[in-house]
Amino acid sequence: QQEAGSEKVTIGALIRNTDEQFVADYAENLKKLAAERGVDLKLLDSRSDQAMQLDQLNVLLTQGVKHFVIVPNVTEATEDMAKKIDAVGGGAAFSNIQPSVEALKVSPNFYLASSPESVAGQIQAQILDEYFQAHPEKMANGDPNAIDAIFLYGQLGHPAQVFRSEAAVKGLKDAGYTVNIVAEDTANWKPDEAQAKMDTWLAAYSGKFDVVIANNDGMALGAVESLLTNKYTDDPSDPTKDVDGDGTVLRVPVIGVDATGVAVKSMSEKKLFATVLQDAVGQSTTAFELAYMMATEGSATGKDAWGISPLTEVTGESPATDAAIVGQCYLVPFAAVTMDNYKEFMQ
Amino acid sequence: MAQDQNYILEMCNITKKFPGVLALDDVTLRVRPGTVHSLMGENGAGKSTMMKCLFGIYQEDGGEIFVNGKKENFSSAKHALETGVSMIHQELSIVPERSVMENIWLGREPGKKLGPVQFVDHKKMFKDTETLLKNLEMEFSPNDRMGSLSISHQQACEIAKAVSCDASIVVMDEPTSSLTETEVNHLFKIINSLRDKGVAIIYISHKMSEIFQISDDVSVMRDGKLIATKKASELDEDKLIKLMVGRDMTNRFPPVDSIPAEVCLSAKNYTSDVERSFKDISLDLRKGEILGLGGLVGAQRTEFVESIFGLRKIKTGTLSINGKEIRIKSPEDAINAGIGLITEDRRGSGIFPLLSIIDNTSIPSLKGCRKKVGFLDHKKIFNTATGINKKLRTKTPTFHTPIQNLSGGNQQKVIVSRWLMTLPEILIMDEPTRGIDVGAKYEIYTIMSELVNAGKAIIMVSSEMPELIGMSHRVAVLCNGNLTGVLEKNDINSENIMRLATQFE
Amino acid sequence: MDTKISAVADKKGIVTLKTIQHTLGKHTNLVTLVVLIVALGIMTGGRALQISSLQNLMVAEAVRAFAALGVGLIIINRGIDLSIGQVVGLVACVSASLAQTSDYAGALYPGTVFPVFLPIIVGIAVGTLFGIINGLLVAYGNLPPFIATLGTMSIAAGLQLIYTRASTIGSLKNEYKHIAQGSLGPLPYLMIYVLAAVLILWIMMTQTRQGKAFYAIGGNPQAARVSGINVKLNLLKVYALGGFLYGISGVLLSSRLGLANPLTGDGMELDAIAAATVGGISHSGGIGTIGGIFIGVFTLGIITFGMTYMGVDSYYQLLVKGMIIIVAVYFDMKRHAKRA
Amino acid sequence: MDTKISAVADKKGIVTLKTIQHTLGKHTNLVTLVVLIVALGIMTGGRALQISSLQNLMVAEAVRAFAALGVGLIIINRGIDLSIGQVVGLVACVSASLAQTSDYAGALYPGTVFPVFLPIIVGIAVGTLFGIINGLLVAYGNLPPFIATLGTMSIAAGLQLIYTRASTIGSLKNEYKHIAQGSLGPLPYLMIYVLAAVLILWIMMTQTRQGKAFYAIGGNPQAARVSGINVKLNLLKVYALGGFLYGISGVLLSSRLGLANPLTGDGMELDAIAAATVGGISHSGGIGTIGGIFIGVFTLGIITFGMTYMGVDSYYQLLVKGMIIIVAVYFDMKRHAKRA
Ligand SMILES: Nc1ncnc2c1ncn2[C@@H]1O[C@H](COP(=O)(O)OP(=O)(O)OP(=O)(O)O)[C@@H](O)[C@H]1O
Ligand SMILES: Nc1ncnc2c1ncn2[C@@H]1O[C@H](COP(=O)(O)OP(=O)(O)OP(=O)(O)O)[C@@H](O)[C@H]1O
Ligand SMILES: [Mg+2]
Ligand SMILES: [Mg+2]
Repeated sequence: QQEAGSEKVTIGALIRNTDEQFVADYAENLKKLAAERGVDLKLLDSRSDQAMQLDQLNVLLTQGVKHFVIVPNVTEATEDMAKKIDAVGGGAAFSNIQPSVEALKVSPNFYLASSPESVAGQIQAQILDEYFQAHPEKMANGDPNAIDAIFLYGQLGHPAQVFRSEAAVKGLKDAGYTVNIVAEDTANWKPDEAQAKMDTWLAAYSGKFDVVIANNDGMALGAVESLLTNKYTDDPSDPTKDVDGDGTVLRVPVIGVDATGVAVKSMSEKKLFATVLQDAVGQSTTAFELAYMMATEGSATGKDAWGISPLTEVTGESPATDAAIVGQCYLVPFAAVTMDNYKEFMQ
Repeated sequence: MAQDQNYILEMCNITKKFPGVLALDDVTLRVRPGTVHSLMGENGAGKSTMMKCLFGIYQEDGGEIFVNGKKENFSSAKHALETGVSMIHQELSIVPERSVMENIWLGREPGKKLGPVQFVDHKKMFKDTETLLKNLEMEFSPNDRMGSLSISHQQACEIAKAVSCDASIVVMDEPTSSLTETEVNHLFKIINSLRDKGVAIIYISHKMSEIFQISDDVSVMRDGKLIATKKASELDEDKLIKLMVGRDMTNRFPPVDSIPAEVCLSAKNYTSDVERSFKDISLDLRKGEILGLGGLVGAQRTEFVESIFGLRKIKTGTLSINGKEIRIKSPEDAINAGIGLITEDRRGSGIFPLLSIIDNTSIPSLKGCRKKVGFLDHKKIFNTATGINKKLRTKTPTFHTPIQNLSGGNQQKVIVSRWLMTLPEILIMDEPTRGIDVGAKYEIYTIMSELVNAGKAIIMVSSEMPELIGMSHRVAVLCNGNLTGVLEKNDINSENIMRLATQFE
Repeated sequence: MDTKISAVADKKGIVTLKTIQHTLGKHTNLVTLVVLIVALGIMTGGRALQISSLQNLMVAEAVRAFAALGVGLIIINRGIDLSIGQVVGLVACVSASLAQTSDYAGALYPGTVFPVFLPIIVGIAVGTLFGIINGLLVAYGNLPPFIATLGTMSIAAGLQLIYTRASTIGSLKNEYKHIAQGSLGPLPYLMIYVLAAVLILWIMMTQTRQGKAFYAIGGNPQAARVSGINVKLNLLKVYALGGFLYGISGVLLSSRLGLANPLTGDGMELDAIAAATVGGISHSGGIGTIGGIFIGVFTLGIITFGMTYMGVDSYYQLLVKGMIIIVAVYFDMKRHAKRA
Repeated sequence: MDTKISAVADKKGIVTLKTIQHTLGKHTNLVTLVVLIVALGIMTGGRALQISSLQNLMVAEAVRAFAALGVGLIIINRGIDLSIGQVVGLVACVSASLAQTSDYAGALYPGTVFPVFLPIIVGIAVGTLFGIINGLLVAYGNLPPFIATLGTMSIAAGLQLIYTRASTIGSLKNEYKHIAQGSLGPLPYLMIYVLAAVLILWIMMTQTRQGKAFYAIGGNPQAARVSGINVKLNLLKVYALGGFLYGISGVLLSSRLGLANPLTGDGMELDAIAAATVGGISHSGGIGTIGGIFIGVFTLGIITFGMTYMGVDSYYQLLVKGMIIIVAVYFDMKRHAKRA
């Protein structure tokens, strides 16, 4: 039942888990936009539980909500959600975790407004490729084509963990490196676990790895702290000096994802080497505008959102691989945050 | 060994070891059908252990058990029950949250088939329980929650349960330890009718009078060995005691010749804050006096003394110690005021099962066992605690043994030691000799006598007439929460006590 | 005799008093639930209380209800089970992997056509197997249930990752999804399953020897043992039954979601235990009813539902939920207070 | 007298037997730890067993050790505490927010200069406050500890998110980080803190009335009450002490990491409880030593350390950890078996 007597536009937002930095920023921006446009935003957090997200969708549907912004928990769940929304004649824009091709095929009112997780991994690979091009001497085993990497994963099975990790390895391989994984383990997104793991790895693999790749900034910072306290720095007596001029005071670069304030601050101290900005503001604005257009104009098909136009031809990345729905895909660019540009991202 | 058809039960050469203890040493016990066979012995002699081996709770380390001439090797209580052995346990084994009838029929509820499924027939269960309780003249409903009954009624339920099993051998391990005289007489009626039906009853008790009232045969154990099996008619109390303790014991009560002096504790208008409990009780206790507190079960004696000790709340009433009015709101206050309390529920509120005898003895007294810096003086604790326990002849492998490994009576001795160690001015003892053998009883009485001789005072709640009569300077009697009278030394006798105990309104 | 007459009078008094107390006591949980529902109704101007809301609620809580019933029975037997969430998750993954459409290239067993009943049976079997392991550890290994199930929780989590290689198992067959997503007129299947389970377990607990044995073991294991009840075997049984119910829970979860991944089920143990406790299951054992567990599940359900409906900020949801659990159980405990 | 002589003889024999048993019994945990260390040594050809490894282990486990000590004491008093992880996390966030460099624009209180002791005091105060709330709920509210602390766990998690707005609090002052990162020669400060805590708590538990009171309450609360111990007050004390120790744990965690976020501390309760149990603290109360908890922490620590060192696949790590917990506690339980 549509709420009678209320002319207000209502948008439902189903958000994966606001414990995560990216998602929290995404949600904050949605609230801001809703306040600006006078939209009644019903924002719900599923705490990483897909069953709960489904329940929340059901509740909003019974409340008469038709248009949604969704950060799903899993790609595979998007088709079912799309079908439910389509059944009441509504539509949705998916962010961050890609919807499946089938989900977008449910109706033209379903959109991708995202930078897929895998792009974060790709950018990590690009940054590292540039780094090793410039500093071939930093390769631990002397082979300029083999990267000895340590990986810190997020919670295993979490989509961000899976896609970011796979893409980073693939990106390095595509750039022509052999990737030799010296050590890998989950730290469940947590800085303290990452620190403990790194401590142990330093005992086992000191001098045998040339990069630490983390699925998020939190773990990257935990690893940085471990390297600092274990004096794994260019100059063990002064951990603030970047002796070899590679952009980091640590003996190896550490790289994360998220570009949180703390991470950028760490970069300004030449501790963390680089990170990747998942544009939470960009993604949420795009998704919000798509949902808003659907609610106010009936459809968003073919229109620009946040200045981004829909794709016109297929790309190699799902779901924009199917010509039938390529016009429903809005790709929000990722940004590499490096020593050259980090100041732009300072809070 | 050829089995004699004259015996319904033969336990041959039973041996049972516990870590550090040889609880049963080659014990042989033979029981004839249709008899009451009493098992006597000091605390820790091995009586309960013997019966637990029979009932499948413990596995004997050596020996054989024959029931009706057939060799049996009970692996569990279930097995024993199925073979026709039932048992009333020394420690209450009830499920407080369930109803009386569910407790009684637990594990063998009457069933009715409904298709392939066996359901519990609640109607039949209720009827059967009602009949059973009526036959035993017990006045509570099958639907009452077990935990809401008094300890004595709970024990009565256990008796009903054992009887209802239609067993050919019924073991009763101190079934009367919390029953009053009327209820005991009742139990004896039941036992007699069972005996007439050919059931063999193995009866364990520390109460001499009962033994001679009911037994056909008597076996005596000491230190894990069987000393003798005799016909009850061949024995008298003195002979029996000699067999049990290995020496003559002429007196059962030591002389209590202290002369009560000034009043040290005075309770005025004590009324419980619970509706149907004790009301308006005023009592004085003098230094050097043993004040007996008698009454039927349910008379609220326990509630009254626990209120004095600060365990229960009162609505009105004042308490003075040595003429000074004080308020006791917790046991801590009571202990600080020089009062000690031995509770009646040893397992529930007495022992710390896993802690050592030393800890169990010393816990309320630790304040006085500290060095200058405030740390505990372990040496002093050890010496004091072991000293008192040795005096009471607590039987234990070491004083570091967890108290749960001791026999029931020895646990009680540790609890008595605990309160003696606090050097109380006033000691309240709620059924102090429950489950204690004659020898140890005498020791406890001696200590009571010594205490009053030294000017301390004792309140003794007891359901044992001889004890009340033998030890008290005065006896106060409660009935239904009212103080119905205080008997002076010369008036103390069974008739007077019973008269006051049944003086309702 | 005087004694008897007064005893009878006493008892009568007790019966009435007890009965009232009992009735009121039993209702503490129901009262909480009703209060919450009324409060929600008032706060939303009645809008939240429609048939469709009730359906939503039932569907949302069904999966959790099975877990709560399982752990509720275990708590009645003085146990606890922390492995629930991971076992449910493992079952969901295993059953999902056997229910994938055979033409899906990303399937775990691509090209293989399994009959629809297979994932159900295998899933429930996996759950039961974990229940049996828990039972063996607790009953025969004498491990404290907290620790035994903490161990199996970790093991189930590991197996889940190994089996799925940390990926999501999706694209399940429609027939399989229908099991949990279908409905009989206005009645969702899930609701029917839950009601059936509640009925069967209620009969077991109140009308059979098995139920009496469980209550006795929870109330006083020694007493149960000397009454001829095989305590160890019964503990094994109740953990196995718990595992069986988690198995159903896991199958329904994957069927309802149409997918499963290693995060599925995470943390469900705490919700299930909280629900059982709010429903009046006592952690000291021997106390609680199947109906109570059912009420407990819906009490927590209505809290989540209400907060979702009203759009309460998720950070504050945690706060509110914690407080409501404490308050609900506090009132329920007041009647047990004297036993402390 | 015969009786006496035989009793004495008995006792002598018993003393030796008891002593050996006792010693062996006490050593179950230590034996487990030694076995694991030796196994690790063999498997890594001795490489894993260097001084630096030991330091790593100490440092890595120090934070957890405080939590395990806290919950160990609570378990000795027949309690449990699920709120640990979230309380530690909340403390870490609060203390971190008061220790940020004042020139950091992203700080929670940018531009404000707090003295270094402030985050320590406030952090520990927050921990203690939660301990007191837990204690009040358990002791005076008669809530089952599992549920009371489940509630406060949820509350602490909510507060953490509200306080930090789900973001990471970083850029902590060097003086503050020095508290946990510094070392005295080869001795990391963290190790000194832990050893000091172990010593103090050991003295408390074995040499003072307070310790005896805790053991007595764990052994039989009713009997403790009759013995003049204020059971409720002591329960409040032990939960408050637990909270105090979690407070220290949280402060050290943020100091060591140099940052804190809402994930910090998550799940630490299970690790801490597992460590205490592996160290011989019995869940039925009244049994366990401070030294045992210490050993338990390092037993689990060496498992994590060893598996990380050897690069065991993370999927299998969960499996192995679950199994080792079960096995370690199983052997420890064998000696308690007869009490079941
Ligand atoms: N579970 C046990 N572990 C170790 N020792 C035990 C155990 N049970 C009994 N004992 C020991 O076995 C001996 C016999 O104990 P038992 O309980 O059979 O004595 P009892 O004759 O029944 O005494 P009471 O009259 O006091 O009940 C005692 O020395 C006791 O300490
Ligand atoms: N309704 C009840 N619920 C729980 N326990 C009870 C109840 N009534 C009595 N008791 C317990 O049963 C025991 C016996 O108390 P009761 O008042 O029946 O007898 P008493 O004369 O005071 O004591 P005694 O057993 O020493 O003769 C006490 O420990 C009391 O706490
Ligand atoms: Mg005995
Ligand atoms: Mg957290």
